[in-house]
Amino acid sequence: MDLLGHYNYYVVVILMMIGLYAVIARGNMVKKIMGLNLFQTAGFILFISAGKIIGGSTPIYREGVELYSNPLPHVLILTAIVVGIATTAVGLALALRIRETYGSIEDEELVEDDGEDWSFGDR
Amino acid sequence: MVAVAVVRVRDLFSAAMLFAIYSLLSAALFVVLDAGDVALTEAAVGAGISTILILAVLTLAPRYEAAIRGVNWIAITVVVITGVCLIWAVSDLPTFGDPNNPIHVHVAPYYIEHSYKDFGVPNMVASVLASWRSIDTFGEVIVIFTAAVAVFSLLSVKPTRPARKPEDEA
Amino acid sequence: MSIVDWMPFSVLLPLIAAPVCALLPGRMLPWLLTLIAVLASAVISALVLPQAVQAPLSYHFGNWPPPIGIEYRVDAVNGLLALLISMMALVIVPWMRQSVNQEVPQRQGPFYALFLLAMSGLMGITLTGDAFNVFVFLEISSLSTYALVAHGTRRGALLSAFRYLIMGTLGATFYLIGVGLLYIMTGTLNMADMAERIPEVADTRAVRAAFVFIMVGLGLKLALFPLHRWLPGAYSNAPSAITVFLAATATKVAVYVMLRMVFSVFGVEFALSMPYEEFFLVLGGIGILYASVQAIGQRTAKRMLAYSSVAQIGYIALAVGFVSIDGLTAGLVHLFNHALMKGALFMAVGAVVYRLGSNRIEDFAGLGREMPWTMLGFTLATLSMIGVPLTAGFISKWVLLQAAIADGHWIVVGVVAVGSMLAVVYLGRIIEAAYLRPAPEGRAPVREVGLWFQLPMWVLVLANFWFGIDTSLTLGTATRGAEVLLGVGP
Amino acid sequence: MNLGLLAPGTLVALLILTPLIGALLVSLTGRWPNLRETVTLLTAATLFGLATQLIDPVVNGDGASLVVAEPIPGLSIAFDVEPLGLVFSLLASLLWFVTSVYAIGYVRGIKEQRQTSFFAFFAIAICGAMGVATAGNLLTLFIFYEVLTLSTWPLVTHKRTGAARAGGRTYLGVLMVTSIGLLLPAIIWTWVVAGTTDFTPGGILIGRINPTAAAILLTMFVLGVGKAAVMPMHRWLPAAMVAPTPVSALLHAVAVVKAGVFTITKVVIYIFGIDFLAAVPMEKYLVYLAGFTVVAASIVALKQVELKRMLAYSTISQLSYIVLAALVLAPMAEIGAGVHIVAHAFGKITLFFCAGAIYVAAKKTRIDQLRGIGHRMPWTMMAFAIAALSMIGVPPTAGFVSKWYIIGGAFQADNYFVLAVLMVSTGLNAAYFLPIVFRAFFRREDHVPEQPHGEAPWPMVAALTFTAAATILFFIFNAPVIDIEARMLEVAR
Amino acid sequence: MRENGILRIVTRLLIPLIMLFALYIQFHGEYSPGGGFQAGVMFAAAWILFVLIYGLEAGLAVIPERVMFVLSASGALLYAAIGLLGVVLGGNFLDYAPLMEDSQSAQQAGIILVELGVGVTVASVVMLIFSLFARRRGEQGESWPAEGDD
Repeated sequence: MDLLGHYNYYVVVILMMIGLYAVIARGNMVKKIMGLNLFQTAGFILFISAGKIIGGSTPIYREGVELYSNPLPHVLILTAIVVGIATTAVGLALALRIRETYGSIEDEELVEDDGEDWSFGDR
Repeated sequence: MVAVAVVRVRDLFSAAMLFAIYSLLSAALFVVLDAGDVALTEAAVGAGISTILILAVLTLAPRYEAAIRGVNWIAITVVVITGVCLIWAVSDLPTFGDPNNPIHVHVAPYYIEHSYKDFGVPNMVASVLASWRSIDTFGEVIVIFTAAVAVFSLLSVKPTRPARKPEDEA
Repeated sequence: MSIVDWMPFSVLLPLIAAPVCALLPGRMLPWLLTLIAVLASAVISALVLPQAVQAPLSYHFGNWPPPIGIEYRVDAVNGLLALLISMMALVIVPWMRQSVNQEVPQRQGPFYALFLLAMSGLMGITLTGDAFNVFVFLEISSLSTYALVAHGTRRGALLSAFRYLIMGTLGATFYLIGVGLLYIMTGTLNMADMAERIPEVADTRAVRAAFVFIMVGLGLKLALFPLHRWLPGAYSNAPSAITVFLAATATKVAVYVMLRMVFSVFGVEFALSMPYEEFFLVLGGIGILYASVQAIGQRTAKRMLAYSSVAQIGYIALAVGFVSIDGLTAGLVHLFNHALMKGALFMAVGAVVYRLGSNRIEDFAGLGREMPWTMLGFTLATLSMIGVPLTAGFISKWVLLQAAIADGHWIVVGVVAVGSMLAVVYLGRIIEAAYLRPAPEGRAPVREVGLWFQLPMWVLVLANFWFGIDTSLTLGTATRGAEVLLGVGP
Repeated sequence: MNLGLLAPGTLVALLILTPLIGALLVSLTGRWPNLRETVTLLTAATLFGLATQLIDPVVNGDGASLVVAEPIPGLSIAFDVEPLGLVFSLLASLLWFVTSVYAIGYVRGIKEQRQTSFFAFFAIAICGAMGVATAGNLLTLFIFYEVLTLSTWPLVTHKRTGAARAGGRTYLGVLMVTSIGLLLPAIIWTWVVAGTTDFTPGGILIGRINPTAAAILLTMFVLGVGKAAVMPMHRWLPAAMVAPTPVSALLHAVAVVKAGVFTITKVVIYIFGIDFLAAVPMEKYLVYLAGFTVVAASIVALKQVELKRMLAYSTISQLSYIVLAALVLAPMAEIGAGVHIVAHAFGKITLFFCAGAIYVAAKKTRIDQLRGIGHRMPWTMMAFAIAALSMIGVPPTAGFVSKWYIIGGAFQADNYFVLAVLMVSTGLNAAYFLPIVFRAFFRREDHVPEQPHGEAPWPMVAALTFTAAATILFFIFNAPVIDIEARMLEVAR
Repeated sequence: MRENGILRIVTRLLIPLIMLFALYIQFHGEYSPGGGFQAGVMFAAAWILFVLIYGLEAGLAVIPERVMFVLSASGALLYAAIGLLGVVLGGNFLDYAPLMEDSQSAQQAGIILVELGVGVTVASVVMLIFSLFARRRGEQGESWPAEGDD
């Protein structure tokens, strides 16, 4: 397989790794949420790039155009993005409340607070 | 790459800004990939809404995140494993953009063909979204609504509410 | 309209009721609406199951045949699960009223709306035959669940909810990526269609990776051993009613999706070509032992039961680890039975929390005298957990051991036995405290809780014994389901 | 004496249900002690009556069977009374009546707490024993085996002191661990291998399982039936001695422990089958284990200072007699096992009765306190002496009969190890029983108690006199039991 | 910066335009990129911009939260209603064919209505969430920070 034929898949992988790292390693909740978004977006790119056809065009019917890119991934990703923003909103709301009740949004700092033996390191 | 910066920067505001930029970039990428709708959405959502929300939170939270002590090896390992697994996997995904990939030959052609013919709807995305896979979209609407109810029930209580009871455990 | 036309409404009715419910004022109306919606859903599921056992029912949304459109597809497996979910909801809704009044004093409209959303989300995951649709409904139920957990009266609830959110979203995204890879390889999202197309690409690394990703993602959702970190906090900090519901249904659904994916989509041969069996046997076994030991160490009843739930998931993992009719039957039966017993246990604890405002184990002292009925129910449910004969738990254990012995997995037999003994230990602590220790002096006399608490709990307790004696429904359907999953029989 | 009023199946059902109904009534009538006691006695009497009704149908061979439910496809909750079970149920029901009489005196004598729950759980335990006795397959047997375990836990922990809780933990711990960890897998294994768990004469495993596996399975059974208290699974029995004496007397000298050995005997005869088992190599090791238990427990008993604990260890060793006899695999020995179940029951319950009587009357629990007590409590100590003789196996007592048959069996199988064990243990029994009797009668008490006491309340004395008498009578009139046992054997062949 | 005249003028011009554009992609969704969701976000964005300039009170004066909440629910309900209409008219859930005799126009009608539902819900939800967050800040008595807009 030629590398060129897959370059954007590799982009996806790298983004994914970055996002995942942010989620796991970063203590700051907002940072975690951002990482989560990176991670998801990477996934979206995976879908979309799979839907692309070289020489194809946006899947909107026009006279004379024969080759369209695949609309289905676009639909899925639209939905996925919506889900993503919904999750982000809820997560941020939670972070806000935590900030108010605990006075901090650094996850590690809160470990002892709720009396749970909770090492949040691993997935 | 912007993403790296987003993770590295400890000033959360600049992180948020970078995040917005990142979203715009990916939106651009989507355009390149013929995904107009997705690009529009990503731009509006990623660069717009979520950034604004993040900022809204940051106005209440400390601007700088705490310093990360050392390197989180668990994270590294997990991430590396995932990454390797993916690289290993994608290396035999169908070639990018090849019209004969399975996804282009199985279900999608039906959509492409019938969208205009049966519906008179040129935007195949719209017709797939709203007719063929409309229950997905219904679910999507419900998700959004769920988020609204969730945030509402979370944030409509007074900011500094004392716990109804002192900590039960511990 | 035939039953097929009604089938999707076991999902849609609660789903549509939710927005209305969110707008309703006061306390009575939202609860009433919830009750009605859940009741309808339960009735439909009950009517669907018998037919689904005969032959799979399929409902095409928008009248588009799959794989163009999305279909709901019900057979013995998810029919049973749907019945379980809706029935549990039906039992819990009457129970939750008072404890919710106490723990969520205002804005109950949104609360019940979220409950409905969570419930219908789970139902949707169960019934749908489309891999992506699973993701959507997964998110519906997850989002609402996070919010519900955050309703807990203790501030730890917020933290647990957030961690649950991170974990859950990671899991969902992993699943999404897995499905994405599958879609790229097969070009379809419909499960049945995928199943047909996977064999020709089965030996590509992409499909294997997809398998791994889906496994990990769902493993996060169902709190399989190393990925269980979110569960104890979420269960112990959530409002009692929500704990009952989650413990009874949420993880079960994840297990179901996993089964569906592994057997119906990837297919047995593929699963066996992956280290599927070892994966489950090892993780399940370790999970049982680890979680049970953890449970012994806990200081509060809810956390203890939460860890015991992790252990029980271990049992289910073990069961589905044997790729055999017996094994899968055991898994499905235990899905069902465990919901019954855990529901009852958490209800009893919830009642105690309602009265004492605490669930520390030492606070159970003397309750055997002061809350006789609650504690009696707790004790009986405990018997079922331990697997005493004539209870549902015994049936699960019997089938599981039978499968293990038939396959000659003696280590598994040992693990299961040890697990049950540990269960005796940790559950025994509460029983002993309740019956053999005097109430701490200075504590105001505790009143027994009312019928709203008693009836639902006793329904579950008695169900434990009913399904321990007459197993035609559970064992019968489960066996049929196992056959469906393994693709044998009609 | 058979009135033939009821069909055998109905009888069996009633056999199980009567104690339950009894328990219900007891808990209902708890407020009025006299009424409650009357209920208990009536129930016990009825139960014994029912059991006697079963003698004819069983002995005539047309057994009494009954199928209730089928929780697992092909595996039902079924009852089927066969001779051995008949003997056991007769024994248990009769002694329940006696014990109830005794218990009434006891609980009132020392003003026991929570008498109602005491009698109620007592009845449930008896229900468990009845179920074990009449079970038609392993599943049913296991069910009631567990019922017995769980229903006796509240009785063991009845005092609710720290010691009681600790004892309760050991009790439940050992019994649960063995039953769930070994017995249940063993049963399921049998089910997987044989496709059935019904007790069938001649066994169900022949040709279905290779000798080595069979040996392992048998080991799982023998150790898994913790109630049989074969070492190292014996810890629960001494621990259970924190219970009130009537409980120790009936349950831990008769119902529970006999349920254990009864189970083993049934497994040997009806699951493996004597002939098949004779072919199993490792079965010898279990004989050695049992023999070791006999001797070791006796030695430990020597060291005990608490009377009840001594009795407990004596019980352990006596139980292993039965296991031993069952595993000798000779016809006479099997009869011996059955007879010893009865003989030891009468003897040991008498001993416990005496211990309880002494405790109630003199508040004494240690052996070294018993000097000269025979002068104050002649009846009690006479009974004690008789029972002790029976334990040792001296004619004219029941113990002699059973020992006779076991020895005969040992000769049949010319198993000299067993003979040796019997000899040694007889000596040991004498060594720890006789001194007590001797001290009680031929020494004067070292110090006069502040308030001189006489015998215990009359119901207790009556009870222990009755059982002591029975011990002697059984020496003379043991024919019916022997016949039933023999009947069992010819069926089993 | 509330007093920044230029900004006020610009936005005053901008906001109607954005809303117009939102409506355009809402109802032109099936011909060009866009649809209910994007339109909703646009619309909300316009409102948010309005709030950024004129303050939350003014924004809530235009659309109170209660209304947003009701709207968000009713959007979802509209969607469901279309679906149920299909059932009532003898089809399956979300089956548009029975809506009109001509299948093509039926599909178009269905799609448009459904997209409308999506748009309403999304717009109101985004606004609601934003105002909830913003109000939070108000309740905590902190002032709108200069970095707030982008």
